[in-house]
Amino acid sequence: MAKKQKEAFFTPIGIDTGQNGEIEKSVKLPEATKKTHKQLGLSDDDVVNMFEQMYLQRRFEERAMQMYQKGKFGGFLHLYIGQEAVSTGTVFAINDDDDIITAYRDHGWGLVRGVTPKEGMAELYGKATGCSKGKGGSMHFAKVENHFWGGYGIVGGHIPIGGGLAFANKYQQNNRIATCFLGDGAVDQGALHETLNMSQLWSLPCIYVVENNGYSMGTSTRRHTVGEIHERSKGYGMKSALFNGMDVFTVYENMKKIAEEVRKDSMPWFVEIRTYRYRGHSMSDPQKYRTKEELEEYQKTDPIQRLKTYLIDKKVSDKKNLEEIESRVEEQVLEAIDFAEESPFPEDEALFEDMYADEPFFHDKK
Amino acid sequence: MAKKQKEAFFTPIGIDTGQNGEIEKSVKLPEATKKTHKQLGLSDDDVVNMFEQMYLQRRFEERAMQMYQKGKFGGFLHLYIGQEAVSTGTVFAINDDDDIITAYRDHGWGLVRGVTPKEGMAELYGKATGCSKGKGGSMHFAKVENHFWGGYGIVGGHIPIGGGLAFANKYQQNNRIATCFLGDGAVDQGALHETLNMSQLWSLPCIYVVENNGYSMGTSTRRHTVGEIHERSKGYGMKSALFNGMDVFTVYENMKKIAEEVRKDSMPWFVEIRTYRYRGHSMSDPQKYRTKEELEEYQKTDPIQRLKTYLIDKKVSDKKNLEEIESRVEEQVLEAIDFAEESPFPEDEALFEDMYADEPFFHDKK
Amino acid sequence: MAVLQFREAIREAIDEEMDRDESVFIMGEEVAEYNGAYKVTEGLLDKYGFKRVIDTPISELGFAGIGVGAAMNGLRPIVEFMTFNFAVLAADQIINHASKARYMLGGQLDVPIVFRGPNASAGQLGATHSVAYDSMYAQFPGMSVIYPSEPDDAKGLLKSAIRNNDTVLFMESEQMYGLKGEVSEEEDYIIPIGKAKIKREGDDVTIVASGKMYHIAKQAAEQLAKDGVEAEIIDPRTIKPFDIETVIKSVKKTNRCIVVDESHPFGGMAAEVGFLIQRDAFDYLDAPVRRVTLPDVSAPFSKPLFDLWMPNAKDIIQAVNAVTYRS
Amino acid sequence: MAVLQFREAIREAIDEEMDRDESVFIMGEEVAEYNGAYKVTEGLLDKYGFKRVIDTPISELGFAGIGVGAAMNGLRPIVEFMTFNFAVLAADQIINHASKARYMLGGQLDVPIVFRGPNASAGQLGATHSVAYDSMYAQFPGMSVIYPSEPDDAKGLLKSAIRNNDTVLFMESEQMYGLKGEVSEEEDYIIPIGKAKIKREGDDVTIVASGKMYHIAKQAAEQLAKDGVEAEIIDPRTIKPFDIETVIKSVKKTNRCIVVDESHPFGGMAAEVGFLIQRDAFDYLDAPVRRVTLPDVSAPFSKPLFDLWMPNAKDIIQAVNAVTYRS
Ligand SMILES: Cc1ncc(C[n+]2csc(CCOP(=O)(O)OP(=O)(O)O)c2C)c(N)n1
Ligand SMILES: Cc1ncc(C[n+]2csc(CCOP(=O)(O)OP(=O)(O)O)c2C)c(N)n1
Ligand SMILES: [Mg+2]
Ligand SMILES: [Mg+2]
Repeated sequence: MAKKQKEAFFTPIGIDTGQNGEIEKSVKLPEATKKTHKQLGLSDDDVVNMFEQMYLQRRFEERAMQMYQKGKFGGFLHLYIGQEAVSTGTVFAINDDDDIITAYRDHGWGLVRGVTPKEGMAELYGKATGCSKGKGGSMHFAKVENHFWGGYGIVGGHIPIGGGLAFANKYQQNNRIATCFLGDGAVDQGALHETLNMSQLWSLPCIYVVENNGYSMGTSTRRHTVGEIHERSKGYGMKSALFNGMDVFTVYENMKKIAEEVRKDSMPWFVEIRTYRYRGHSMSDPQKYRTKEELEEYQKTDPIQRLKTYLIDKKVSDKKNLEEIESRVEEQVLEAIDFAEESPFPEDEALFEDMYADEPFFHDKK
Repeated sequence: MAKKQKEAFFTPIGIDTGQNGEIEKSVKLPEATKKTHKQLGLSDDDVVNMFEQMYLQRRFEERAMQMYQKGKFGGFLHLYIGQEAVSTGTVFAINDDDDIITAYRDHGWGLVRGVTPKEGMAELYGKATGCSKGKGGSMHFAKVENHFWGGYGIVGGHIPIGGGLAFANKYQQNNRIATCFLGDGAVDQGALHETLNMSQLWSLPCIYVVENNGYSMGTSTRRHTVGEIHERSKGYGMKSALFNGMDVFTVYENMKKIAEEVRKDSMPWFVEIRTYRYRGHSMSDPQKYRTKEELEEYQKTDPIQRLKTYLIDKKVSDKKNLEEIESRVEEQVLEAIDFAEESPFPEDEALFEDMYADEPFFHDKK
Repeated sequence: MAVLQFREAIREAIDEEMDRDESVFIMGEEVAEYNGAYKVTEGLLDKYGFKRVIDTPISELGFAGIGVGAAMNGLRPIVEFMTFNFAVLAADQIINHASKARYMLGGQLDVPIVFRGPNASAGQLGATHSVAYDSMYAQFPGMSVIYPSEPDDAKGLLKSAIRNNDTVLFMESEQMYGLKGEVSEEEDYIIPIGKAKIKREGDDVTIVASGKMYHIAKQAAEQLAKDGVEAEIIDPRTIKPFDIETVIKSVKKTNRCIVVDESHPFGGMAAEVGFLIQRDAFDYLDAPVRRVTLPDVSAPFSKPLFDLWMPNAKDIIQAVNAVTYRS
Repeated sequence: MAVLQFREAIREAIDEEMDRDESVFIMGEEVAEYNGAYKVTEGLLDKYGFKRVIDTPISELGFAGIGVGAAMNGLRPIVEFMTFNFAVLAADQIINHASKARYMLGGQLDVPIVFRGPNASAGQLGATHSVAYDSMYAQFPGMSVIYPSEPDDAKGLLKSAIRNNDTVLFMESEQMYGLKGEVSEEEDYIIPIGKAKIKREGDDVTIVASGKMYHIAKQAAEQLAKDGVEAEIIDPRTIKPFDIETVIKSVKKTNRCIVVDESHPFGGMAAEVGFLIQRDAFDYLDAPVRRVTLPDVSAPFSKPLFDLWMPNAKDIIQAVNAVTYRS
């Protein structure tokens, strides 16, 4: 006999109504490090450089967005704006020949790992001069010669590939480690589970980092995944960490420590970095799932503004110098746009190029 | 510069050589319950019935093995021998209309949930009178009218399906729960991770039970999955349990408690039951990965022998009575073999039957 | 006749069936609170609540499997994939479970499930977001594959799909969601699965085209008509079961056939239909069957390359010219 | 010529390539300590150790992906699936990653990986263990698909596959592992991918058959010869790239063709080859191309049903009788 229960529903416990505009904050930012750059072993030049790198990522994307809105290019455009401390802190923390792989929200990663603004912008435009020759577009920035293995568009698909990069490093005993960045949404893919198990089983030198930016498209983190993400590694006995991703020093400090440990003992880590995505998921997102107030709250923690204030407060640099950097970056980005505009599209023959490293073959090609 | 490390290898830490016949026990049996059947609320008849059910599973498979070796039928044959306390304890613990789904090692489950020995044996023989009309064979025993949803051959494939059974129960508010049994090897499939997350997120009334029988084919548990299996649920905040599966009372006690809780609060559980597979993975397995001594050690904990001793010691039954049951079961199994032998194979038309519930269609059928 | 967008026609079908039958529910990524990535499910959460309109995590394999289990156990799930490109992760549940469970259990259970979502390319989304999967699934027994081209077909066929007691894959197109068309206002409008529709009559050549390809075939036919060539366009609507009789009948009249297919060439629907025609209407063919498909190369992002990659009306006209020996 | 079992020929190819190139390694379920579920990798762990012969958990998607990443980063993985039926779980890595990554990154990296294992049915293993996947993967650009029928082909082609710098699927058969055949003892014996082989000459009809189907085609041809019908048997050996030229040349001589294919009929290799022949050799055909395939139904367990399900020599003879108008 069916005992009548409360009406069944399938949504996380305690979340049985729509949000109706209420804030349901999914990302609680842990405290940032208190250390100064000196204490972290960073030189003045380093931190000014960090600022420039972050500012470049920001302006590149803000301009890209404008160009997209003007209809200059098509496809998806997923902006990294707000998350720049993660890419920047990481790249400064690891070695230049350590491997990086990420998902489709990849512009920041590309720029900080050597995709030039020109190559990047041209890629968005689908031009032959793009970093991926216009074949990939926004989701597939890459600079393999610099060990940036690219952005990938199947959520979670690149996670085992990241493990494979680490596998090859261990196999070749080349002293490189791999880092694999994924979104909070990607945490729910089975590929993660399989990869964590094998990574721990085989001690693969890989850091799996979840950039928890609060949302998987329109779904806030706690509506799509249970518990605390960083605790997911518990069941595998894997080392884990959780830290603030709105402060580049915090990212730097933690990633450096972890990377060193991984390089030493070849044991993988599972890391949750809390950050926030300022823009919609992609350009078509009306963002009804969050309020302006929520967004503004996080924007107060802006990583670029924060570093700028620090640089000025600590007299590492001054307003004028930073403004010069900003103009230089702005210039660079505008030049990149000109470059992209003026670059040629790929020739028709390019359609059949780059498919194969060996003798190409195309079934029933006219 | 490549720093030379110890030669890389990809096998669990500390296991860098083959086993060469050494015992590497992968299943440490937790202690069995100390309670008597009365304390567990089981009547004398119940426990005698439990004995009969377990003995039936054992003899059915021993005879099936003989018939297989005689070449009476083909396909895979995965024997459940040694694990009978798990199926039996569970079926006695849950309601008759609670749902059960399992993998291909499914004969025991079928028999204890109402697949008659005749229907079972005929299925192995591929006869029209089999529980699945000979379409499924050993891996696809099922008795859907009794809420046994069958055995499935893709490792891990049935895990989300188990979650779906629970989903439908919750949706229909029918007061039924679902139980989903999987092997230790199946733990490594991504489907488990995805299903656990959604089950916890949506509070699906499902018990996911790993029958950790020490091996996934020729790979001992700790060589294929890291940490303790029951701890895998930690990262999901899911309730979990670990207990002995060589003692039917222990299984009964725990499954009963868990089932009651699930029925009440609709929250899923993740359970590891430690047991042991006496026979090879399937009939073609030379079993070089374990020693005779290891096998014998576990056989000393045999669940059927244990219950028999209990019944006699506690004077619930006596030797004579139990021997009568044994002969009756033996008879039943032999009759089942006769039945299978004499049953007709499916008619040729049956090839095209049972594909569709609606109007059948077959592309380009002559 | 009401004029509806493709997405509205689909929504109406879902809504009507949910209204009609308590056991129908829909699950998928962003289908509930976000109102659907492509707004197909807009308003359904408000109407039916969290019990029957369910947001899933990004766990294609897992939620497809939960759908299969729910279907076995008395429900009628509609499982939305954000696109069928992502359903590759769930292929095991579709190919090894949904479409096979009934048979291997000797008919003891049914799997009345609809897997739906956009198929094939949606413009410049790159190699991993642009593949047509209708032909691939049609290869395997046990499920219907529907790929309609117009709102009316979509509504009538989706309602059939939801009522069907077996596994159905229902494929749509991001690029067609906004397409408007007349949709029957008949109460409980049902189109049977497996029936092709002759959407344009003509005596000179038969063109078979479904989904998005139907629209370029239509363009091509209009062009050709100006040149005095009257094409008969057959929209199979369902790829599996495929209504080959209607095609063969038309070919016996026109003696020529072009199959347009958004798959890559090897073993796509075009190959299959071409094969069947030559085998079953060999003596009626005045020219070999030709096909227009994607080339055997992945989808490029760059606009001009992408345009080159996609089949278009010109390609069809060329093929028609070849079979009518006008080129 | 040495006489080797099919499994031995495969093992030799792996062994020689591992010996030759440090970057080649093999991973998969039970490949190391168990010496392979079908003993293909027997002895390799002893010879190459845990670094290069690696047992994986049952995580098809995960270890396929680890293989892809390792291939990008300088290694040459051989990833064994216990059967291609289980590789469906890894389809995302094969279809969306291995075969596409190079293109979408504009050629910045290579993915020199071999996915191998048994394909299609292996006797009475039921619906989920019996499907032929060669045609399915051939549908997608970016990878070679090899399905050899004899030890010699297997050895030469697998060595080519391992050296190939792109994604290769290499399909075997549980039922052929014990099959013996002469294998070239040539040092470093390589057969180029993409070349069909005429394995029997004849003027009356062309029979195209690969993998296990080649052997039933051979039986059929022997039967037919007694009746005075000389069949030419072409074993494509690689399904993709498909050597259609060799087939067309033969058909121009025999004017008739049967394609035998262990896939289900819709869009299988048989459909594709039939389509191409009618298009490119229309005027040479004295009869339509026919095919012999599985029926469009899942694999049953029961022996008599299974036998009915599998294509056999009689089916081929019937098809030949039809195209030679002898029936
Ligand atoms: C397998 C797969 N499923 C669904 C999608 C569609 N999709 C693209 S991004 C996205 C959300 C991912 O969120 P998250 O991982 O948190 O990354 P973020 O966008 O926040 O950077 C979804 C559902 C996809 N690309 N791949
Ligand atoms: C997806 C998939 N991969 C591989 C196999 C082959 N296989 C069948 S059973 C098995 C071992 C499973 O071990 P476990 O889950 O521990 O169950 P047990 O056999 O011990 O009951 C393997 C590898 C399969 N059937 N399905
Ligand atoms: Mg996110
Ligand atoms: Mg086991």
